[in-house]
Amino acid sequence: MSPAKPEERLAAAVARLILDPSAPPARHVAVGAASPIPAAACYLVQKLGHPLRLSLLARPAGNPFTEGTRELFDLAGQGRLDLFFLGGGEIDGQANLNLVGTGEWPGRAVRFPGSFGSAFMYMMVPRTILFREEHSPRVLVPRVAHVSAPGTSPPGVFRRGAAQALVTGRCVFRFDPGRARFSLESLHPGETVDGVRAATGFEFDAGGGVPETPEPTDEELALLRGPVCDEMLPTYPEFCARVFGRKAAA
Amino acid sequence: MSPAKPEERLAAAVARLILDPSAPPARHVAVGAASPIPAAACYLVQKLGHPLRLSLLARPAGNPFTEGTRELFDLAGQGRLDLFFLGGGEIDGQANLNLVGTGEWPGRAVRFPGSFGSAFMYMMVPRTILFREEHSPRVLVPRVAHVSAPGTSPPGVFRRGAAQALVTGRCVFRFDPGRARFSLESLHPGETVDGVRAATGFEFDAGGGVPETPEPTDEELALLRGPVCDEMLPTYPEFCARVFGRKAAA
Amino acid sequence: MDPISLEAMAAGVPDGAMVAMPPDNSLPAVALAKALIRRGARGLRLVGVPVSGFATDILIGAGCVAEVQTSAASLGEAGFAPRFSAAVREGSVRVLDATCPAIHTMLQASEKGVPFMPLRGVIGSDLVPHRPDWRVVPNPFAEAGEDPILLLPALRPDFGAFHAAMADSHGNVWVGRRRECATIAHASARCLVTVERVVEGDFLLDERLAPGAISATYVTAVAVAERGAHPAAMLDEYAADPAYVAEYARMARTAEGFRAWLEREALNRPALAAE
Amino acid sequence: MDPISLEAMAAGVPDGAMVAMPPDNSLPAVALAKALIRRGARGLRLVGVPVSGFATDILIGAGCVAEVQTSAASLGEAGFAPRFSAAVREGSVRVLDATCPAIHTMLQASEKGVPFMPLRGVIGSDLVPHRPDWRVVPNPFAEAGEDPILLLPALRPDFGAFHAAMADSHGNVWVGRRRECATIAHASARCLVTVERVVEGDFLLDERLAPGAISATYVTAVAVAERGAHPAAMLDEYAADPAYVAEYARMARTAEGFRAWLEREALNRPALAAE
Repeated sequence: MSPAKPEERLAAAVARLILDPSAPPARHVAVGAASPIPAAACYLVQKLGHPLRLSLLARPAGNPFTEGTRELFDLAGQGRLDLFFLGGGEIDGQANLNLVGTGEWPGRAVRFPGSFGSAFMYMMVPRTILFREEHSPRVLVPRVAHVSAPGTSPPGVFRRGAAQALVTGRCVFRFDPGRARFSLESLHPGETVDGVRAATGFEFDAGGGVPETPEPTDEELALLRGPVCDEMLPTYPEFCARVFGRKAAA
Repeated sequence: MSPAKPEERLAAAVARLILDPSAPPARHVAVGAASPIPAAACYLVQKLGHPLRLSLLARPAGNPFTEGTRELFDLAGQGRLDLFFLGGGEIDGQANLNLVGTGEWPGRAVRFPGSFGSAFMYMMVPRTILFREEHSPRVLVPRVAHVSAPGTSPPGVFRRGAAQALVTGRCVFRFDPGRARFSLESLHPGETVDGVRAATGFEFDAGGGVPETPEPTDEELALLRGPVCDEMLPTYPEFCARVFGRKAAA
Repeated sequence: MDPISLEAMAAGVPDGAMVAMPPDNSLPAVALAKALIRRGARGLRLVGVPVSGFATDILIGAGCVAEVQTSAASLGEAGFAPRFSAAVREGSVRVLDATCPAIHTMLQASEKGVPFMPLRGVIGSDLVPHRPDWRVVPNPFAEAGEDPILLLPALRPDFGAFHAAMADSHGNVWVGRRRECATIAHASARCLVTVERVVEGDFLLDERLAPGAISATYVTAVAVAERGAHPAAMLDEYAADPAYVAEYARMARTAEGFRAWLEREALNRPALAAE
Repeated sequence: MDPISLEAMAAGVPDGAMVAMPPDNSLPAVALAKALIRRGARGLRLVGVPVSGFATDILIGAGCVAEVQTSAASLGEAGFAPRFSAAVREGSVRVLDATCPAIHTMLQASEKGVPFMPLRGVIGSDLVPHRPDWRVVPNPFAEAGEDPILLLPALRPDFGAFHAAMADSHGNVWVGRRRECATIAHASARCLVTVERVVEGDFLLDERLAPGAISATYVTAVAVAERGAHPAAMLDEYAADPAYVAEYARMARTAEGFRAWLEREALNRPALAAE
């Protein structure tokens, strides 16, 4: 088995978070359009033999929804969606997400695409895994310029859950919604606590001896490169070609 | 042309009310399941050459709705439905409708089926034609035992319209929502003002020389017995057999 | 998702459960209602979406029902629902009267995951004072004056139950344009679907079938019940059976007549698929 | 209902109109957007349902747009929407930011004929203070405490516009599972539908086609525009054209590049059906 690529390591790390027995159960997960690594993680969980209903919003055929786009949000509103993935142009130390932009509202300096469903999904789904490959002070900021979706809510505001973790190209952070603070859970190969601190705009906790993010097992790598890639090919052809070296059949 | 049957006369009278130029325009009319005479009136209006979109709720094929039963009510909510028909187990002189029952709520003496959509449709549709063949003090009461749908609403309560008229087996009443009172518009053949007063539990106005309800014209009768009956056969086979002497093809 | 038997499906509905059902023009699960009668269900709280028909009347007659929330109960052409009417007269069933769009709205609120939803109209109807769970409030968006508007609470039945044309290998079911069944499925905690047949494949992969499908996400169990909507119609597959309903209406005028009908048509005749 | 030409359809949209459009994954009326550019539309207020894509970006670039209400604007794989981003930077277009379920909810309120509808979540987002038309109120059904909840006003666009697979002889259109197009049609005062083709018959008479159809009741006009959703996909009939979008994204990085693209792809190339 050739060594894991960074994308494969991230997918395996996300899969472990999905399977975390201390988190609320994940029976139904939805994955947005621009998220090949979270999608790979979900398929990996399935191929490892765990039952998981996966609603892949970008899947051109077999989209599970028959009531139009609103059905995803209704599903979350009903409490039927257990886990969702979110990112952000900016993410801060309280897990607030900015998908709007920087500078004067609505993003006069740099405009990001917009909030999508984040302001709703982040609060209605019991678990969110934050995922952003770019790990830089530009993205991980002390305080987001604008809040698309708040990381925590005051008591009395209806909210079903919060971020479980933030996975970046350098590390995995756990989020504690009670303290509204991240702590470093594991470092990807080659990363150091000091290096991560330098690349992170927000403060976070780091105990002694932060472990390295586990490498994918041979079984996981074989699944990723085989049946997971098979599932992903129609939806993420470029990703499969780049990471797994596979092209869709003509 | 053989003489008009009572059902044909009623259908023609309702058609004239639909076409009343002094009333808000009727471009889209919906007719409930148990209303063959109002349905015949609507088809007659169409066959007379007037454009009229007709949503026949009981039509087994060609039901216009594709979002389920709620679409009729949404359509009315949007203001896209111009005219609806309602009846009632009791109707009073203020045009209040009782579809619930008599005696202690919810109808411990006589239970009617229930309010259906009346509490909404009566207020959301610009025009309602009340239709009830039985004209007796049992049905036309001074005050309904229970209000399924109010005939008028106080200022400030959102309401798009009210009853235009009440058509019974004996006569046509006009309704004036400003005064919340019926007035006798025409008497069917053989009826008198005194006879109608005796059969009506509520008070109403009657000017001098109340005219007779016009007989259907030969053209109207020909349309009713021909193309109108053709349209109605699949939905109202018993009505067509009884009134027009026609049976559906096997 | 493997189909279960009709009797197993009925056994999974506990006494006292709130069950939402479509009426006779919209794929009622009549075979399931008969199975519930055979299992001796008690204390059911039925919701007519938005009205009630044949299935509700036989469940009431068989003593399975404690409460009916509905906008009307009727056998259509065959007239008033006889066992419902008798139960109201006797006060043996609690009736929560509503109006059609209010039932839809309460289910839509549940579908959307909000605690309430507004509805125009209805104000001035005696339905409102008899529904202490309904509120009339000033419209917060009114520019001038009070503009009262009705707010309806979300209704989340324990079970939704209806009869679909077919299920596929994945447990997706196909109801065509009867989309109120989808609302029932979305709004209910669990959803029981009887079907005419199970077919191979995946409705959601077929652009022609997907619009009339309900995803297995919402479906708790599927049971095969051929002609499971009878005497109601099944889309274009079979027509309604008005003679059967008329005979029922005649026999069910009395408690004894109903009992005889029940013996013949439900108790001694389990559905084929359940044997 | 006889189809009209694409140019006549575009001519019927007055300057300043509010137009609701689905995004690139849901049958956008791209050919109509190009026709609106050719007719020199000005001051349009676009609503992305619930987000905006290619059609919105080209309309902004061509100077047709005064306001965009949307939950996001993006070209998907091809990245940020370049003319949208430039317009935000320059402040030349008013942006009303929303979040996807809020757009759906505002249209559902209009569909239902109510002045507002509630939505969970969103509280604590900076979207709320930037939307003075949104209200946060105490949940009237809360048993204890305030339980703040967001109320969203009904949104009734002047026009809805999308591209359907086909229309029938009666003006019914078929969009399959893309039911957000139905919400757009129901919520908008008028609805313009481009189609690949017009077919004989009546979708509403066919139990298989009816669930994916939208009744002519809601359709103001139909125009034939073959490949009218291109470069977006059209259900299973044609795939998206990512190369076309990528080239657009490249050229539209600058105003000059966009101009050149527009000359080539919209101004000098009216749709076949319009000739």
